Amino acid sequence: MITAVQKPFEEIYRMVEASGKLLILGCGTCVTVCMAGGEKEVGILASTLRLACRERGSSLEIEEATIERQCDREFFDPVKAQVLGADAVLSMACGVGVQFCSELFEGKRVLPALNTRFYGTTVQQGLWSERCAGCGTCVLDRFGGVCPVARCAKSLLNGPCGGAQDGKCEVDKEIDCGWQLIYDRMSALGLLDSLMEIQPVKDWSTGRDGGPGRIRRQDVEL
Amino acid sequence: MKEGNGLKAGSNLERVFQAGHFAVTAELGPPKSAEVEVVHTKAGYLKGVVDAVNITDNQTAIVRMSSLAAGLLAMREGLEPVIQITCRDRNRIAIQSDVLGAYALGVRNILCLSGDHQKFGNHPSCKNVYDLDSVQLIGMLKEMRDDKRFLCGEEIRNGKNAPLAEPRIFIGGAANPFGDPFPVRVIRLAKKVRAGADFIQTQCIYDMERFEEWMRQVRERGLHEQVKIMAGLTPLKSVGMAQYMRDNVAGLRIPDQVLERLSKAQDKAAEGIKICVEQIQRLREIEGVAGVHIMAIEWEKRVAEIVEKAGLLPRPKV
Amino acid sequence: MEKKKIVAFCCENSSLKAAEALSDPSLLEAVEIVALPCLGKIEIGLVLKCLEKGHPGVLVLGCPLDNCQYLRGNYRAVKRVERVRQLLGEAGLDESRVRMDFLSSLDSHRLAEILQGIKRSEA
Amino acid sequence: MKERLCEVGLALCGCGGALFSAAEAGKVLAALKGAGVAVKQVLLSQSLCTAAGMEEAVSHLKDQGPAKLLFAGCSSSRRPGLLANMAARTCLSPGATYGVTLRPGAGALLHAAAILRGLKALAARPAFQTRLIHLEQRVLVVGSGPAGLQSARDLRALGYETVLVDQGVETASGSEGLPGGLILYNGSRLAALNGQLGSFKALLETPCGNRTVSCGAVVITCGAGGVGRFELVEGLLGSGSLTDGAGRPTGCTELYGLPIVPLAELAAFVGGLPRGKETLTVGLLLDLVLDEPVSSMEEALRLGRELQLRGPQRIERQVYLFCREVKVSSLPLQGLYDEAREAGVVFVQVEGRIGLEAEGRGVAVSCRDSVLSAELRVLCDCLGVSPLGLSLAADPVLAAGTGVAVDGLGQLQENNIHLFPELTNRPGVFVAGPGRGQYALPQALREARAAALAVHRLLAQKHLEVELANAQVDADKCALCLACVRSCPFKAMGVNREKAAAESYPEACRRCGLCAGECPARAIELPLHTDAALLALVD
Repeated sequence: MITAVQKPFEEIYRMVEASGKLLILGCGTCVTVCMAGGEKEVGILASTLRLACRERGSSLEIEEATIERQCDREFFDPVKAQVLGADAVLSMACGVGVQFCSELFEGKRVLPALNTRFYGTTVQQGLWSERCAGCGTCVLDRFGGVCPVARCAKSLLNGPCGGAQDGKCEVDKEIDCGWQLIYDRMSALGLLDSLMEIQPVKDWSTGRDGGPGRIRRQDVEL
Repeated sequence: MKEGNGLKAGSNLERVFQAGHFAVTAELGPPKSAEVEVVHTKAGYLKGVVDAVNITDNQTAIVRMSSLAAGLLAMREGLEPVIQITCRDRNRIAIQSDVLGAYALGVRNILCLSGDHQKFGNHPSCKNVYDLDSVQLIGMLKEMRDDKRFLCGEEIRNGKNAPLAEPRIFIGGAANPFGDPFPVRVIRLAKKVRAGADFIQTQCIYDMERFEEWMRQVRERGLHEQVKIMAGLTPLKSVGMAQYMRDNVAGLRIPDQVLERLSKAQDKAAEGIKICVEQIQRLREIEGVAGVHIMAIEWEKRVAEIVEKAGLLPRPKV
Repeated sequence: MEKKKIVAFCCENSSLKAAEALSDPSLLEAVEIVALPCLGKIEIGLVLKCLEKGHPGVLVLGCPLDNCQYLRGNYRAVKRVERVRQLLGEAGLDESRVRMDFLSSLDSHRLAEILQGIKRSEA
Repeated sequence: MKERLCEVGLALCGCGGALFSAAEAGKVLAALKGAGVAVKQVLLSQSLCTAAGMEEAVSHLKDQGPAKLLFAGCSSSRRPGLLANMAARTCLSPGATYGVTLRPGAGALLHAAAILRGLKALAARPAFQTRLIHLEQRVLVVGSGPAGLQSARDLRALGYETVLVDQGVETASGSEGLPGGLILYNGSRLAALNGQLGSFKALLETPCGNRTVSCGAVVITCGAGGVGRFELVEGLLGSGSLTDGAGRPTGCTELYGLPIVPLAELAAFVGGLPRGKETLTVGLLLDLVLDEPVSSMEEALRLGRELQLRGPQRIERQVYLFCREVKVSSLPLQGLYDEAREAGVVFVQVEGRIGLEAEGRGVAVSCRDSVLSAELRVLCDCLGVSPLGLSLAADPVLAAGTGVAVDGLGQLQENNIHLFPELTNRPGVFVAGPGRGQYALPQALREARAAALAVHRLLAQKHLEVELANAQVDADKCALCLACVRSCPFKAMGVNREKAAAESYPEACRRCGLCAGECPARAIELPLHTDAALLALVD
């Protein structure tokens, strides 16, 4: 899933304080699962904003709604009137949802309430961790199912940097060294020999570096 | 510009190795400013004392004078530079371009590094590059030198009919015998050797036993015959510095005995240098260690003393 | 408009029983009691809603830690109240408007003290 | 079932708190009447919190058959489970009962006010559909150590089909019958426990492949690494079965099934043994754990000497001291050791397993004497064991597979007073023995019995009528984030794959609402405390 965290309250407040009528729009998919932008968080943010406005004497009318997904057109139907009636939309979706909502409603100001972080997994409730960097050329087959691009701070393809110690990354002691994980896994799989192969330079053009991504599949195109 | 004596690049460092001498290099940290004098002064301390100086590339991700520029300044002072290139700040385009430029300006040694993560530097919010990793960087330099081609496969020449003008670089890589996972360390060294490294500089060594174990594994694979291994050393100035390095420098181990010895000594600096000299003497006994690289952090003026006490002066003229 | 009271969310198994057993039930008039089966049910949004609706404050009264009949309800409530207070701080409100206390069903006297405190501060 | 005679019955408790006299009850009723409430049925019990008072109340209520019951008593009579128990026994759904706590000495008016609040709440409570949960009369006991065997034997005696799983020695056959109708899966482990109380599906990994055993309840009696410390032979629990145990146990023999007592109780116990034998053999057993403290050794040496020397007239005694290592490192201890030896105490240094076996009214200790390198079997009339007991960490695989939470020390069962001694966070799963704490053998056996009784309390009902007042999931809103599944303390939440949404199991759901509090999609409602109702309260 796509993970996100809420922006600092002050940043959100300054973003929306002059909006007049604001619709806070939640998203019921990834950001609900990562507890950042589901119906509950919409309610919490709305209440907090109302309290802050009252405290600071600004007048902001706040409505709340949550749809299944903000990355698909059809789900917006039930909230169309609400969006059109608002001066601005504070989207609690990931960056995709914010932009898509903005695209759908021309001339409407759509603001992000979240900072979109990464593709990750719920390690345990309250702890999410990155697994994929969306590079567009998956190499997981070569590394025992542990991605060096996403899980090594330097995306090193040919082994760990000198900084890894006790299985932890030099950048953050809370993060496992991706290469330690690769090594452990490959050794458990009996594939250590293949770590000797020199990995050629990577084609980054399939990812962010190749420009905005686009997939076209004619077989499924209508 | 070909060297006709079987040398790959013909640098002084390469010749010292080829002549079978125990090589000595030192590190020279460029200034955090455009102050030329700093390089001159440091170069002055090192001239005639070492076979080459290693110029760091924005070490610990703190902005300093560029490695190439500082290397040229050192060259003017009569020292042979080893230019560091990290993968952190430049992509394959920038690096190849820099290598051509460096060679054109007379640089013959390049040390290829992944680079410290920017998190520890003075611009932690920057975007990093890591287009290549250090193994791939070594491979790229070798390809440029030996195949006379850019990474994309194009020949290194200025036009169809122009002559091939490849950068002939003596290629270095780094190794950390103390990082984890330990078994991967030798694997990674072997990869660097296969990718084309001519010499290897290690992380600074304090834990001699682990280093010897690592060297044993290196010899087991015959790697010491394929690459010149230079043991890295950093003389300790004080107990505080030792503790700081132990606690804050990633991938570095300082055994308690070393700390203890230092803290008991009256003159910490002298003791630090003494330890370093002893280490050199012990390292010379280890089969496969082809030289030492002294990283005297902001302490370049004592390098001569260390090299002398280790009996490595004068440096050979080759 | 009628002046709103502090809302007291009470766990049915502990603080509500303490409230039922108050020797001076008139003290209960100081607050609006909302019974919850367990404080694990309390939601951040609900607490904020109370303040939004004009209640001057919220009391969250659960059972002593490790004494929750539902094992973890009060631990979760502690975390949620922490977040509410953080949100209040961010919104510029006095964090102490939301308070949490742990009462067993026998702690009527402590509840009485809390309620008397509220009465005094209102007077 | 009897026709309901009146709508709401009021049960007033007149227990130790002395809330009510008949006169006071009259005043309360008058006050209620004054408030315009006529309660048709009043029961005034002397002590609802005692068994006798309970029986009286139940029979009375069964006769009168109110549709709803309001229970008013002091806080001690409002202990957990009492109300549910009364509801079950008077054929009322749990939702049709409500309890009010009365404060001693508060006076009739205040009592009436509290009762009024209760009546209001009871009236406001919606009626729920119920579901009949079948309770399978089969029990899975995990671990066949002393505690496991004790539980299993008791359950057999109570008429339950009992399946024992033990990781112990692998035998060729997957399961084997034990005397007494027990089924034992040896060399096997409980890998997963699916389903809910009443109809668990236990997945067993046995030497002959995986087996699924369906059972109504589970008793876990083992910890990690407990295998091999002890071996109790089937006959151990020979005396004193539960079937005739309606009355209180009269002594250690009956209570434990075997004359095994803590060292501290040994002297008194020996004194109370029936006379008439020529020789009385007393065993002292040390090292239930690896690290027996010196103090246990000291106590055993003193006790051994004392028992050996000061026997009653004309009865000869022989004291055996079994231990893994004779720890006499200090001088005073050496002295004690010498004295015990001189008095005639026989020391047996044990290695490996210690076998305990019932024989007659005594217990036979079989072990390997490491000094003689020979197997030994000593028949003891009674056995004193060191007060320190086994304490084992939970087997993490077992804990994960069954969903039973562990405490801060890594032992089964959370540190919560409402669970002690035998309950776990997972309804229908009970614990006993060293996996849940540190216990001396007699204690572990006693708890194993408590666990068996708890199973009996549950399964004897044969069916459970469960109100569908459990947490309700709005499948359209549910994002399947699993927050509820992960956070439910009772493992009462799962995934309904057909609906592609989370689901709460009514038989396990305790209606605490923790899941609703966690749900980021606000997809979970507690029918008794809906969001709308809560909001209305604060509006």
